[in-house]
Amino acid sequence: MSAKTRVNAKINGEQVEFLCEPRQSLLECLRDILGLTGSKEGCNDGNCGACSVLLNGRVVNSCLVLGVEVQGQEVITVEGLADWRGLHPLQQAFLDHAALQCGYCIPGILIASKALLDRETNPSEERIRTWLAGNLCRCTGYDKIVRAVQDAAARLKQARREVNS
Amino acid sequence: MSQDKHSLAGGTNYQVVGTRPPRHDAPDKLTGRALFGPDTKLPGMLYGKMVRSPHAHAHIRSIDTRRAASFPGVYAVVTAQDFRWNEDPGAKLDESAINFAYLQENMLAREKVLYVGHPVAAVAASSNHVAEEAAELVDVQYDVLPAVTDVGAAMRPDAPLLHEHLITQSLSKPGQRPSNVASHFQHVKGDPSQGFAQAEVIVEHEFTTSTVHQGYIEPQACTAWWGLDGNLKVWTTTQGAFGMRDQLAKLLHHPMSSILVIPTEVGGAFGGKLPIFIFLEAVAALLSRKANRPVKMIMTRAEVFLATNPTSGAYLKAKMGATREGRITAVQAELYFEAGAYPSASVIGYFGFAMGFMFAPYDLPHGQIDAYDVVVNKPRTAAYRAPGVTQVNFPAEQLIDELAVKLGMDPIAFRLKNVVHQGSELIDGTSHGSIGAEEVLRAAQSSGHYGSPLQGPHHGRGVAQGYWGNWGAHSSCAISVNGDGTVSLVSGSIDLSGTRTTVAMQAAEVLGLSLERIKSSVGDTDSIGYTEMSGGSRTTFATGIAAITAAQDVVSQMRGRAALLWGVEVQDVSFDQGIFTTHRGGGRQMTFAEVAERLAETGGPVTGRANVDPQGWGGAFGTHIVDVQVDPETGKVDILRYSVVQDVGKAVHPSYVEGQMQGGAVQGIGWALYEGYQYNARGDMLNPGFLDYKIPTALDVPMIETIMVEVPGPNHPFGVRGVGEIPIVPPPAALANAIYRATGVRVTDLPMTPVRILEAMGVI
Amino acid sequence: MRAFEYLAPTTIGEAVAALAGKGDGGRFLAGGTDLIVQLRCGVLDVGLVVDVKKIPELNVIAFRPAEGLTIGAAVPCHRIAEHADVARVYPGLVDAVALIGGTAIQGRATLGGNLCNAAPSGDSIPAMIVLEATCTIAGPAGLRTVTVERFCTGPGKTLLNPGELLVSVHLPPPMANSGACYLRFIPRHEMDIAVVGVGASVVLNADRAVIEAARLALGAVGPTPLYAEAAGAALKGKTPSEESFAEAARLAQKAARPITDLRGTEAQRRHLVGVLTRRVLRGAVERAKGGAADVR
Amino acid sequence: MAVVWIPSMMRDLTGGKERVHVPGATVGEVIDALEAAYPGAKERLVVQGRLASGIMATVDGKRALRGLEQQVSVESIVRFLPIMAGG
Repeated sequence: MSAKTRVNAKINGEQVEFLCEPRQSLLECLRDILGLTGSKEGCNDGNCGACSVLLNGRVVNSCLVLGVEVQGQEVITVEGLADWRGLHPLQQAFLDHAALQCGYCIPGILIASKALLDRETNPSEERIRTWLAGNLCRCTGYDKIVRAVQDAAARLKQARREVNS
Repeated sequence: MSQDKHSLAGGTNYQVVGTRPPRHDAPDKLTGRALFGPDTKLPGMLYGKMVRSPHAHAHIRSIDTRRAASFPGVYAVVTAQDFRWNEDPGAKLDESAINFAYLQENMLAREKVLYVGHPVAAVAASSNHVAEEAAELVDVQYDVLPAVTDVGAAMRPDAPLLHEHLITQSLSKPGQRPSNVASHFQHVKGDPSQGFAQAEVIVEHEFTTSTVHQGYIEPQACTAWWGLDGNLKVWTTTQGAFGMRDQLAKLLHHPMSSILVIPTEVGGAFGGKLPIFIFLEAVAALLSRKANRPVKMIMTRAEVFLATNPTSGAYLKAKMGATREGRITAVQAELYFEAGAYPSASVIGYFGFAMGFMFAPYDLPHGQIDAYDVVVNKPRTAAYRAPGVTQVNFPAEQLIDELAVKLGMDPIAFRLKNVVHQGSELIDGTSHGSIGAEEVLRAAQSSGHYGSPLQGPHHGRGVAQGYWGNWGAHSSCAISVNGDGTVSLVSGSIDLSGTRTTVAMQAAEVLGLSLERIKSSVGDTDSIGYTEMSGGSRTTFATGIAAITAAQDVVSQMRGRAALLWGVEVQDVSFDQGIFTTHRGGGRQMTFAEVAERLAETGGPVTGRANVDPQGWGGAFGTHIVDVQVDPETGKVDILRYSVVQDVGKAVHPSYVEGQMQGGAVQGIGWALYEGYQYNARGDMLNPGFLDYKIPTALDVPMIETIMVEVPGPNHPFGVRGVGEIPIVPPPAALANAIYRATGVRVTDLPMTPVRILEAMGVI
Repeated sequence: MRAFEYLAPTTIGEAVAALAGKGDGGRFLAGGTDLIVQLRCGVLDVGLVVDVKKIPELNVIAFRPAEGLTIGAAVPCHRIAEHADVARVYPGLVDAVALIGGTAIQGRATLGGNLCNAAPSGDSIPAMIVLEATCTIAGPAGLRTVTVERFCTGPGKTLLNPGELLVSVHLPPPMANSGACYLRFIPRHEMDIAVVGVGASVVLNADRAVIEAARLALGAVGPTPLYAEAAGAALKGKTPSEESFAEAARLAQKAARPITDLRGTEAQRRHLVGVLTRRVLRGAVERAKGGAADVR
Repeated sequence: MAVVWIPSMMRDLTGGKERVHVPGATVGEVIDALEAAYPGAKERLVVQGRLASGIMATVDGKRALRGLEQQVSVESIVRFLPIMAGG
């Protein structure tokens, strides 16, 4: 075991501090040190997307980020989407559209979808499929996932309209 | 009891069945709270890691674990020596014939390693990284042997033998000479030579399919904790907690009652996590016992590919003849399945499925099928969604398409002319029960998709259909009534895709309760009766029957309580849609909740129970239609439109039935176009990762249209049929037929990659 | 994955000093999408990882019409692809950069990393070769500059000496009436490594009727990305047409040195070089004429 | 007497006959009767006192879960098929 490094980061809105080895990925730190097991390991080489998190608002594979690299950065995981008021509109849309089966890829897909809808209000089917191509789902055939993201985009738009009016 | 069944007899007038309520487990899975196999965390937990063979075929000369054992942070090292060996070859688990010696050898090799990735030892250490480093310190000396990785090579007379004493098992006169052919079975119906003599058109080809993996995103993972009291607890991601417990009991020579298997959420399985073959749990248990600590083992993705249980690649020969009028007169097929390192077909039963269902959609007077299970230096093969059938549907439905072309007939019309009905006799001598084959074909024929014109050059439309027999088997369910009128339902069925909900919906229908008032859980092996693994498309059918039966038990007991409260005879109390009614005393009513509130004063708690073994389930037909565009310069296939038409019996939760149809179709598309194990001459798998083992991404597929045809399944109160497996069967043939119509060439090898299409077209 | 030390210096000098004398024992880390995988699967085993993402010069992305484009070696792909000037002036680069991995990889992977990883299939490299990109390299002895086409020396090998750091890549300003395009062939529609990749740039004359200069570069058909000089040169003075493209494609096929591996066969690759060369030339000429290239 | 469908690979023993009528109250007894009429039949179907691994019997279309002890009536149809399990 090599020496551990102290890391300070903002995770799901909270300032946290943890100790990790440089070789531990952000995914390992989230899961094994911080107990945030919502982010999943599917391949550990950036090809499945199950570990997707937002790093400073940008979707990344947390298996390809070292824990020590997030010193001073901001991370959002699936655990940070819902709050006490209830599910995030994306989560609600996935629930309503039956867009999950086993659910293992879903945290990564929700995070990636959030990153998309944070920057684009009305993505086309092709755009959603391209954006999510790095998030493998073996159960659903993607149909209901794409529909749920489209519906969530509409819900978010509606919510923004209500806030603005 | 007749009153209790009222809500079932209505046929289509259901309150809950057929609706689309939210799933019980969805919020946890959407918020990251659901705990999957790799998510278990226990105090003092260690991490286990396998030491795996770098050779495809070798004798183990020696294993020296001393350096690994003394590495800082290492708590235990085990090898095959730590197993008590089972020599019993004939034990049966569930309905499979398990050879425990093979099972153990596959978990920790004893004398030989038979594939790259075959485990030879395991270590438990304080962290995953330390375990990985220590595993590299286990010194294994091998004498390397030549390897065979396909059936052709394995069946040559001079092929190296994986098992020096393996005699082909068959019903013919036993052979004497060992070979790599583990078994051979044959079905003959009628007189095939006469059938071919009657044929006016005969088509015949050879086909191959690649080894493919179920490709679940969650790797195999488990945590074992062997207490000093002898009680072993195992948290694991499995399709069958009871099967796992029973296997562990046998493998570890430990009483079943001292083993508790706690099933975690399962991140995809598709036949790859059946408890028939297990890979980690017994080893984690041995490590835990030795270290006196809980031990977690998680496979890497490479380990999942190299050393779990992909499904069989196959070499297939098939022939079909028909008259000019379009009647099929005879079929003949030879099926050579890769077993992997150990005999496999007899365990998973894919011989039976492949031979039985290959031509099951067609009424055939004559036919012969021979199937062979051939061991090769690859991981042991197992089930993948409709095991054995996708491979054989690929040739069968291409021959059908080719005959339709040669006869100048519409491909659906040709199929309708030969379609099976109830009572049609299959090639294995069994007969179809109530089936919706013709209904599905007619729905496909009249679909908007089939009626639409094709758009442009290099476009083609393909059709294929398939059959899967489904399953019944044992299930247990208990329903406890709570004081506020809610109920808690526990079943033993692992929930792979929403069955907690589809099972509870059936209980809700009987109890007249809305689904929100039912809490539905998956029990561990101490909390509910034996329940067969979730597989064979059985769960919503068989565990649904268990839930219905348990709910009927609840209603029956609650009627007694209502009778007591009213002071009437129990036969004077009826129950309908959640309301107890008696016509005595001027007519009175109580809701389910009102009776539930008064259980304490009428005799105490009420729990309904059921242990069932339903028989006579109905099989499932599906017809797929696909439009493709093939780039004539690159051979790349774009799927433009895809439709799945399927007999679903009764769709309990239509959204999740659609999900099964869509997900199965896309897995079939992956099998058809992208997926396959690749090997070099040494027997190394070249693509053990999602970069080069290519499963479809969101961008590779269009929306998958679904048409649910509801021909009620037999022997289920709501007419439920299994729906999960059949959707994977037709896609490879449907795509091959579409590619043929787009390019004029038939591709007979899976996957139908761009390079193979260009080669078939003669471009390269 | 063996244990290693991690440093995150903020100056080029510190970074270079950190790896000085370490030989193969240390590596620079930018996006990490190749390096972390290589460390994890044991292809690489180093005692020190030096994160260069905190060094300002490596995070620059600057376009000046007269000078061209400078991209720091640690700039992630998404910043390049989303940069308005880059998208407008260097669409041929964006074609390639946007193909490196899916969305999450785009968030981390860098142009510098793609180059230093020196995969024969690295998508950005043929695109940079045809755009005449140069590299600025820092070492113990100071800075030096080399062309991208010379940078890769073999699969995974570059002309970087141990301890040298790629600081940035520079692209000259495009000539008038020029256009570039990059295309690759993959079996799926995303997420794959190129079976073949081809980049092209063309310069047309003032009335956009004759090709004045052209460059072609090929990926995944040799031990490094290849600059197919003769194929480009053959277009000089020719009218952009299917005939001239076919001739260039033939020469590009001749320049290719493909092998058969798990991702493609030799014959398939040679064939695809021809197909893709014709397609990228169409795209590049379309862009040179000021049109939007539909290159799929 | 029960009707037994003879698997095609065993028809060398029955002179090509597909179906034979044999007495027996259980699958095991039926196999014993087959053995009496067609010596060599039993060793192909039964190994170490159990139906051979990979083989199942069906009686009247239903899997004989009790194996050799499964009851057979005088009107039963008995078949021997490759097992089917799971999926």
